[in-house]
Amino acid sequence: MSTESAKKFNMDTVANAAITPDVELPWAELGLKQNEFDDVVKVLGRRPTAAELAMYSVMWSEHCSYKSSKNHLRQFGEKVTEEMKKDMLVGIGENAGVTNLGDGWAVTFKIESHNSPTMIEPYQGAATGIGGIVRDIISMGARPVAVMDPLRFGAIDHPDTARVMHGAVAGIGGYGNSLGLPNIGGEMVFDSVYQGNPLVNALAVGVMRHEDIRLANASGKGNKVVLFGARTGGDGIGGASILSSESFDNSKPSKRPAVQVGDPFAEKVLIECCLELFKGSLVEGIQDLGAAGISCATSELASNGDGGMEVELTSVLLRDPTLTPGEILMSESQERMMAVVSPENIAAFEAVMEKWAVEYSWLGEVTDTGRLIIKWDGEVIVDVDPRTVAHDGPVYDRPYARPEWQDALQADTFTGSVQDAARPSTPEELKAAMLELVASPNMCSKDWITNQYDRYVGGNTALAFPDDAGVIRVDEETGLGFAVATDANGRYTFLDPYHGAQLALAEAYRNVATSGAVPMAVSDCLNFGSPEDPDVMWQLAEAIRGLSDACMVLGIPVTGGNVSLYNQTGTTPIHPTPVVAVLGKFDDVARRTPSGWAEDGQAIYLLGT
Amino acid sequence: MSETPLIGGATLAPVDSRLAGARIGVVTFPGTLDDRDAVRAVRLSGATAVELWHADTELADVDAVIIPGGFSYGDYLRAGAISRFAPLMTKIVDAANSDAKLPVLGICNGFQILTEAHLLPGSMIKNDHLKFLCRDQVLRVENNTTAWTNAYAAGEDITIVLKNQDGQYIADEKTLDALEAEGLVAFRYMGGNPNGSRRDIAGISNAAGNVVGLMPHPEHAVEAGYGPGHTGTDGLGFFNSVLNTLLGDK
Amino acid sequence: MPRIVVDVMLKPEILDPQGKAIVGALPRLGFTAFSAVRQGKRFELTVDGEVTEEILAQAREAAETMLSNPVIEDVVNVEVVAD
Amino acid sequence: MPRIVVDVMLKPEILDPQGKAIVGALPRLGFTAFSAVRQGKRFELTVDGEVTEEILAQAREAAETMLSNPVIEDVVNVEVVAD
Ligand SMILES: Nc1ncnc2c1ncn2[C@@H]1O[C@H](COP(=O)(O)OP(=O)(O)O)[C@@H](O)[C@H]1O
Repeated sequence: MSTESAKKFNMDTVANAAITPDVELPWAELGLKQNEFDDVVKVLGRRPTAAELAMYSVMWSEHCSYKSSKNHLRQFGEKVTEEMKKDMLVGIGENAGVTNLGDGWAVTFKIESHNSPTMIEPYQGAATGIGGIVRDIISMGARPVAVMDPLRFGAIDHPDTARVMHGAVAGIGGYGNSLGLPNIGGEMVFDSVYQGNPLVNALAVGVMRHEDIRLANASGKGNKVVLFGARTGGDGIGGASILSSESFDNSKPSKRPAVQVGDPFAEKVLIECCLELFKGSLVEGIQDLGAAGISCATSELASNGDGGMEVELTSVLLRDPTLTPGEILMSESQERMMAVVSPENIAAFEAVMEKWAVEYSWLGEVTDTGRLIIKWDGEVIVDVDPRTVAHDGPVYDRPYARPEWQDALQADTFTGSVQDAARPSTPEELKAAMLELVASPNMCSKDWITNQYDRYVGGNTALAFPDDAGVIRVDEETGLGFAVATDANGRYTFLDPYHGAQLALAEAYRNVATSGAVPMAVSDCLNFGSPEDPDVMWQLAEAIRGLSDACMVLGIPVTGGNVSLYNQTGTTPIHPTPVVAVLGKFDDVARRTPSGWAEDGQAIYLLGT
Repeated sequence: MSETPLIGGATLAPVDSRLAGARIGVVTFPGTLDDRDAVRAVRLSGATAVELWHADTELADVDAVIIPGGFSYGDYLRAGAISRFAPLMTKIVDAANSDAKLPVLGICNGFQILTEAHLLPGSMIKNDHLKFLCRDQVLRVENNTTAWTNAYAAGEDITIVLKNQDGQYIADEKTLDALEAEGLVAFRYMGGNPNGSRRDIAGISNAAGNVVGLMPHPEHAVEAGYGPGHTGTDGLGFFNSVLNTLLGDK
Repeated sequence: MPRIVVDVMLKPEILDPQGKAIVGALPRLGFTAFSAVRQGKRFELTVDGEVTEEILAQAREAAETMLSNPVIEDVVNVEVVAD
Repeated sequence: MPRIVVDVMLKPEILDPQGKAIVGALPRLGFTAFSAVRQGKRFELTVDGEVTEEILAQAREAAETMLSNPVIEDVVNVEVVAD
């Protein structure tokens, strides 16, 4: 189709790469290290083409490959017993974990970060964070039913905090409300350590029948690969214009936006459209497009499948016709999905697209070659083993050590409510301390935020703010449902990463339990500074060790999560902030317990130590 | 600790074949969000919910229509602006204006669509505080003679859910005066105006009383445990009202 | 490619909440010269090829029927910009 | 009273969901002449008295710093309209 635009580039084909081994490639600008680039050359047995370089550079980034955390994250998979796994239908590794709710129902949930996009453009950064996590949930075959948003901002009186916070909250509301997903909880912490690195974590929950679970894999030779949803634009590839080296003519690449603008309406339509596809069993495999866009979707679908895949990149519908192949492969344009459809379902698939007025294009098909082949106007520009892109990225054993200052930090005790004051002793002092506490930005009412979120849509919200956990009914007949709570305490974790992470888990676990649910599964978002700093790496290693140990003790598995590193300004990292989400189950949500006193005269007990 | 569940199950209204015979259409546009809630509300009232799609060209013999809330077409351009041109909307407008006076209820985005379609006067602009606002909202029933309000007492206060960003009702003074004079203000906000709406107007009706639009959401207040204050079911009156109308009880 | 610009503003008698917020915020940033602000919409419609009278008429009609709501808004401008 | 008009559009490379929805809806109403639509903002700033160079400079600065979000938007026009 777009052979016209195809001609505009003088392609760096695989054939060309084979005969021009010495062409300089901008691997460093794309974030690859020398050893990583050397690995790419070794894997391919030749230099990568510009398009291949684009794919490896995004897929081997920290964000997509978990290269610094992988060795530690293994513990989540290792420290589990058979008993812990009994309700786990899909574990770590897929887009989101799936837990058995009973009666043929399953629930999937996951938490992710959208921290740095929010710093740059708070509204859109936070909004697209919701959009991204919701697509993860859809791609499991589920109907998304709720979202949550643990947030961390800088000091409440810093001038930039208002910009970030107002924008982020409006963006989360703007996107989530438009999707018809009740927001059932979150957190809000102000602390100057997050001034330059606010944390916007987004959690989504979805439900499905067991038979509807979908996995991201491309199987069955001859099945067709389709891209649907929004058109592909230059979003999120700001740095990739250096890939202009892949076109050897003089036409300057157009400006590439550094931020993405979300289109919640497009995503809402995409949700309904996907659910209709699932209902008709019209897709064999499906994958959302998030960071790393088509690079990620094609390589993951292909490497999780049993064969290979061949696609024609000029078939991708573009918003910006000047995009180069590498840019198309890297684009992070929102609101897109990729699916594998068997030939007999093509007509039915297209009918669903037409009904919802969703654009789509057929890109290629599943093969049995074991290779991922991407062509540009018939010329091969990518020819790789998809596993090497999606799964066999670099893994680092980064050095870590307990910081020298940790002892001093722990020895620095805090004595009173007002800094440097003594412990309150008189009733008046106690009262003043109490008032100071409840009025503090981190303890006060969160209404300003929660009033901007729709908690009623769907008609199944049994608990939301100000309760300790959000509770959603899944089945109207039986009252089957779930509870979710998220918690984290950066200051505790800074003082003691091992126990701090455990405290976060324990708090979320308690919040779910006190709502009346039985805790079942954990998802976590590990927000840390640079893994190249041994102090930070120690915090990360300790937090993961603590969390995985505590999961063993509590008997609930981690089913998925996300790691967000490099949250630091200069050499100053944020406090280590592992946000932990716990999911629990209700046989009947009618039995859920709201927090707060319900009636006069009830007795008050304090339980525990 | 009492053993009583704190919230009830999805208790259906007593089965009454006359009620079940009433077919209430619920329209879905791309971007509609509260259609499933509206369907549930219809079901809980005992009537039969009929799902309608914006691109349909027939009204499927429904006896009444609900245009539910949401962000049809993302609220892009203006809330309701694009939906108003849907094929089904032409049918709905004709049927509402016909002698049969099809009862039509527009909730939130549905209200916005009805004003864009000129079935109801005035329009909605951004809330005066410019933010999305979700809260439990007390309304006074000002007119209990419409197809959708006759189950309430005149002057009754009800609590349902308010949630919107473009909820500020505006119209010129002449229109507002006429609405007041003819008793077409159906609901007024109590306990503080949440969005700057002129004269605290939360909902209005047409002169015939068959078309009603309001910003707050009765369909989110029909089942104990899932509505305002964990117990509120004040929204059920809307659906009972239209059944009264259809069955000729009022 | 030529574009047709359509400008739509809220009718003068309607209070504009966004404009009001802006006029309140401007002085805080030192912009003290403005006594009122109104926020409206600007649409750019791209035409492939020449803008004929017929196309301009289409734009005018679209402006009145869809791009604006005559109950609250005025179309203040419809013009061709070439570039 | 003189007014200064400020026009702000999303940068061309940024997705405009509203424009996209509008261009999809126009043909359904028979408006088939337009291949793309972008929706932006038009601000009218009222000045009490004469529009001096200094006031125009204020408007330009306000346009860049407050009326537009330079990360995603461009100020495409700042001009005085008298009426
Ligand atoms: N960013 C947010 N988004 C949604 N809900 C939030 C957010 N922040 C706080 N909440 C909700 O507000 C309520 C009070 O929060 P918080 O004071 O953190 O509770 P607690 O201290 O009891 O854990 C909870 O229901 C929580 O889920």
